[in-house]
Amino acid sequence: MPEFLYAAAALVLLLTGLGLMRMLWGPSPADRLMAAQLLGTGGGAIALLIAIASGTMAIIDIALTLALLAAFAAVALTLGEPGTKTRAGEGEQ
Amino acid sequence: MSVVLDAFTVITVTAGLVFFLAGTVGLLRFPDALTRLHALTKADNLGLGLIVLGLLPQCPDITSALKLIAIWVLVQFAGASASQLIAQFVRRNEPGP
Amino acid sequence: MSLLVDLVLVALILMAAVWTVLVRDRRDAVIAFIVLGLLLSLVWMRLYAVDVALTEAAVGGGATGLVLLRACARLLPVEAEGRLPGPGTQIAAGLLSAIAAAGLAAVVLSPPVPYPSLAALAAENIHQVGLGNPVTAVLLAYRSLDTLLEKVVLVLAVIGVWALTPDAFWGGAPGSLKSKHASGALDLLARVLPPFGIVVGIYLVWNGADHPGGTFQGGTVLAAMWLLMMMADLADPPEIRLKRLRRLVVFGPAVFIAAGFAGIFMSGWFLSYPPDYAKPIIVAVEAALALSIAVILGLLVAGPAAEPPKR
Amino acid sequence: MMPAQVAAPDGVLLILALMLPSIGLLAIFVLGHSRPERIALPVLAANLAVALIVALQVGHSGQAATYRLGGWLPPLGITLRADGLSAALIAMAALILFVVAIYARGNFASKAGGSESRQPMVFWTLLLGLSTALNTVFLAQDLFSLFVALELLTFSAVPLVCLEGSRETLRAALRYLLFALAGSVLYLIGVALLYGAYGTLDIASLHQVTRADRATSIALGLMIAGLMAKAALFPLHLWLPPAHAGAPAPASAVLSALVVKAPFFLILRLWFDVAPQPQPVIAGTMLAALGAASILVCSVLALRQARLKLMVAYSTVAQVGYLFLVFPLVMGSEAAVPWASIGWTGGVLQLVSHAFAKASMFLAAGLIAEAMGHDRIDDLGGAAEAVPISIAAFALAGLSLMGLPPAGGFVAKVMLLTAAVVSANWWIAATILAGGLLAAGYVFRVIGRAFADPAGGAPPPKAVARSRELAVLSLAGVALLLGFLPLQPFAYLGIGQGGMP
Repeated sequence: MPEFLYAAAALVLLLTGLGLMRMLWGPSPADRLMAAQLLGTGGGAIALLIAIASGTMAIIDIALTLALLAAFAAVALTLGEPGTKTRAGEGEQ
Repeated sequence: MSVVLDAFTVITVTAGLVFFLAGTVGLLRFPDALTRLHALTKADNLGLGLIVLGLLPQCPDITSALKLIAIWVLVQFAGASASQLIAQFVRRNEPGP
Repeated sequence: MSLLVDLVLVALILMAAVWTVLVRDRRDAVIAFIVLGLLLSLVWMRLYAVDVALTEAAVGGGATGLVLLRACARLLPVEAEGRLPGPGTQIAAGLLSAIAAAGLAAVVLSPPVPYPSLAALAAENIHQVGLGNPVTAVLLAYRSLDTLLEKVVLVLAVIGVWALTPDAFWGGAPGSLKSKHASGALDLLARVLPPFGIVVGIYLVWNGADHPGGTFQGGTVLAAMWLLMMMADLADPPEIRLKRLRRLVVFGPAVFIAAGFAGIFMSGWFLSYPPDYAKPIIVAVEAALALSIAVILGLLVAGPAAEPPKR
Repeated sequence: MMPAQVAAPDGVLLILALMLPSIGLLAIFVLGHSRPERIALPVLAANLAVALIVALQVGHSGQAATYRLGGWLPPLGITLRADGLSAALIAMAALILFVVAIYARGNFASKAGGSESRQPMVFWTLLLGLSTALNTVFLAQDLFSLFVALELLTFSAVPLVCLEGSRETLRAALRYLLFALAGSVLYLIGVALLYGAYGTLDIASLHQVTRADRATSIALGLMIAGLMAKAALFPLHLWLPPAHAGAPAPASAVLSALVVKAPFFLILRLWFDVAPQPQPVIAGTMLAALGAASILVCSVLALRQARLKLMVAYSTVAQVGYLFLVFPLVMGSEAAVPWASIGWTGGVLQLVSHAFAKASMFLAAGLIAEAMGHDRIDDLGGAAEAVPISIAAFALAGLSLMGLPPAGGFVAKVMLLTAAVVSANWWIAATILAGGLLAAGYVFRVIGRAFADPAGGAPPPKAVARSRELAVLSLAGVALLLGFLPLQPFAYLGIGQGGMP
């Protein structure tokens, strides 16, 4: 069974890694972010698969942390949006 | 019994992999950002969901099983919110169809 | 089979790293950097350095992306001027990286056999501090002075960021983190996620005594929740003059120092713990540190004050 | 491995040297709402007392003071240790910080009953941060603890550069931050490689086991390269002049006098205590060659500066260059151990006397600028009448930089020169002499202008507090007093060297 789970983890990594082509292609930041989002979900799945395959239950906590923060990049994207409150030269007098 | 559970794991995890494949293909092949978002959420919901389901019988204790379920719930919620946010972002930043 | 995981991981990391450096747009570089952090977290996991993987997942996923994207937002006008680093800077940076990489490669490719390590010694002595996680024993017992001084560094970092405040705004609140565009999804997320996040944060701190996890991971998750609430406009960035806020920043380091001096009286040495009470003292110090780390990281992301204090 | 029952009382003082300033800065952060200097000054005074007692105890016992944190023995635990050199340097740092603090009351004193303001709060907390950092650099015996010490140093020093908040100082601070962080990364990589090779980071343990192999050379090479960037050795000095010239005078004084010395001290430790013996001649020669380039290039640049503070900043790069001449001199000497050689003692004395002289010089430059309203060297006419004590202090400190008797810099440079001649390193001897001439050039240029008649139409100079002028003079006085030390290796600096416990 561990061999199968490792193989599954490798496949998920391969697939979500292929999705990173979208990070390279874009064209918009939203597209690039979706690739990151997919990899985040995939990363959680990989962590779970490896946790069970290797019997290291502590790895589940990594997936838990990834899941908890999964939406953060998407939220943070709105920070970088032109039109949000920005102050050029802030911190200078 | 364990053979049945193992078979269940193999089948559901494999099904999960298929949805990850679908998500990736969709992300790469679909024509515009909003449809690509659709593909992404499929992987989030079903890909991870099926893998979690498949792993449940393999959990050594009830705590880790509960954690697995909690992770899936969290990813559902985060994924849904993130898709909303990304969709709104796309709406604002791209000229409508 | 696990070799396949590693190979794919290495290929992806190289790709993400090169892309982070090459891509012209700052925001795209940050997204690539977030991806790189995710991948690194998986690498640490593959090396069974679960504590480090947790830190990378929490910091890379929760804090670094936020800091960098916020910086991008402020830098956009400069980018419009089209001022990019000159060829001299680029060559110098490339040369520096190449030298460091070549040095690393030369060493890694000629390993000593066997690898010497203190891991066995750390595990041997762990019963004296009543912990189960050797990483926590290193951080809070054997090398506790480093950890203590690192917390002083964090306080200095807060002061350094605040030092960028214009004089007239001193004491005021940092610029708002909230998005200009109202979003029901964000609002919902920021109402539902923090209760879970706080539980997970506390769990990571508590669990850290015996299992992977600990103050920094837990503190970072807590900070992420606070920041989420600030971005959804459910919480305002606090005015930097507030005494309550400053007490929270100092609380962890102060408890740590107090525990250090208590050690002199209880068992003879600064930062030593009497064996019977070692674990409760360490967990208490960790809890205090996690709280301070959460506040400090939140403040570091929020940045210098951007408006005068309200009277 | 159990904690020993009794802690040596001298060792506890080492803890206080780290914790007093840390507690002080946390206290200002929480409490110092209106008058941060009221916390900082007593803390720095106590820190000075602690440092002096440690220095006296080390001298009295003739042995290094040691403290094992938490009672853990290395390599698992961390040790603090004050040998003769460390004790002398923490005393030096504490004294300079204290005098600078007295002076800085004139810049950053807050008004009674007023609310907290930015510059005083930031300055006083970071000054205490620097005190923590320097004491840790001089006392820690563990390569990773020293990394943390370097981080303390960076995070305290960089914001001081842009305390004024102008566009140029922000740019200078950012450049400084980039160099410092690049240096930290290289240092940290080296630390990781050494741990990978030897399984310990304790300097005393490493001292016994390091081998002359590829991994060790690369690790030490990366670490020393990183530290060179932090110490502003040519050609990595580009960040220093704008940073040190842009900071407020008291900040410049501690940055130039103390902060750049910390990475040099660490190079010294790596070279003599960690590197396998004997050290490669080519590496020592390379360090000295870069030092010589620092001296020559930056002395010439100092001569050409129009602004006083920039001139003093370029002079710092040149004077730090002298420190790096030590490496081939010690190898070529006949003494069996480096700390018993004239070259080593000359290097340490150069470090200490430059610290006092440069602190005095920057503070004097600050007062001159305050009195005249500018720091353009060509328009300094009348300064000698307006701030005579500051000009005198500047001249006295200048003697030390030139290497003229009776200043401390004289003894230091004569010792280095002697060592260079004895070891037949003629190019080093020539550099020392040329550097002295160039220093004379830039110092006399300022003194000469200061005694000129004031330019017509210049605004009348403003008065500065006498106590601040005296603080400046006292530092120059210490630099001068060091010149009365005998021309021989000092036994004190050798305490605790070699047979490390």
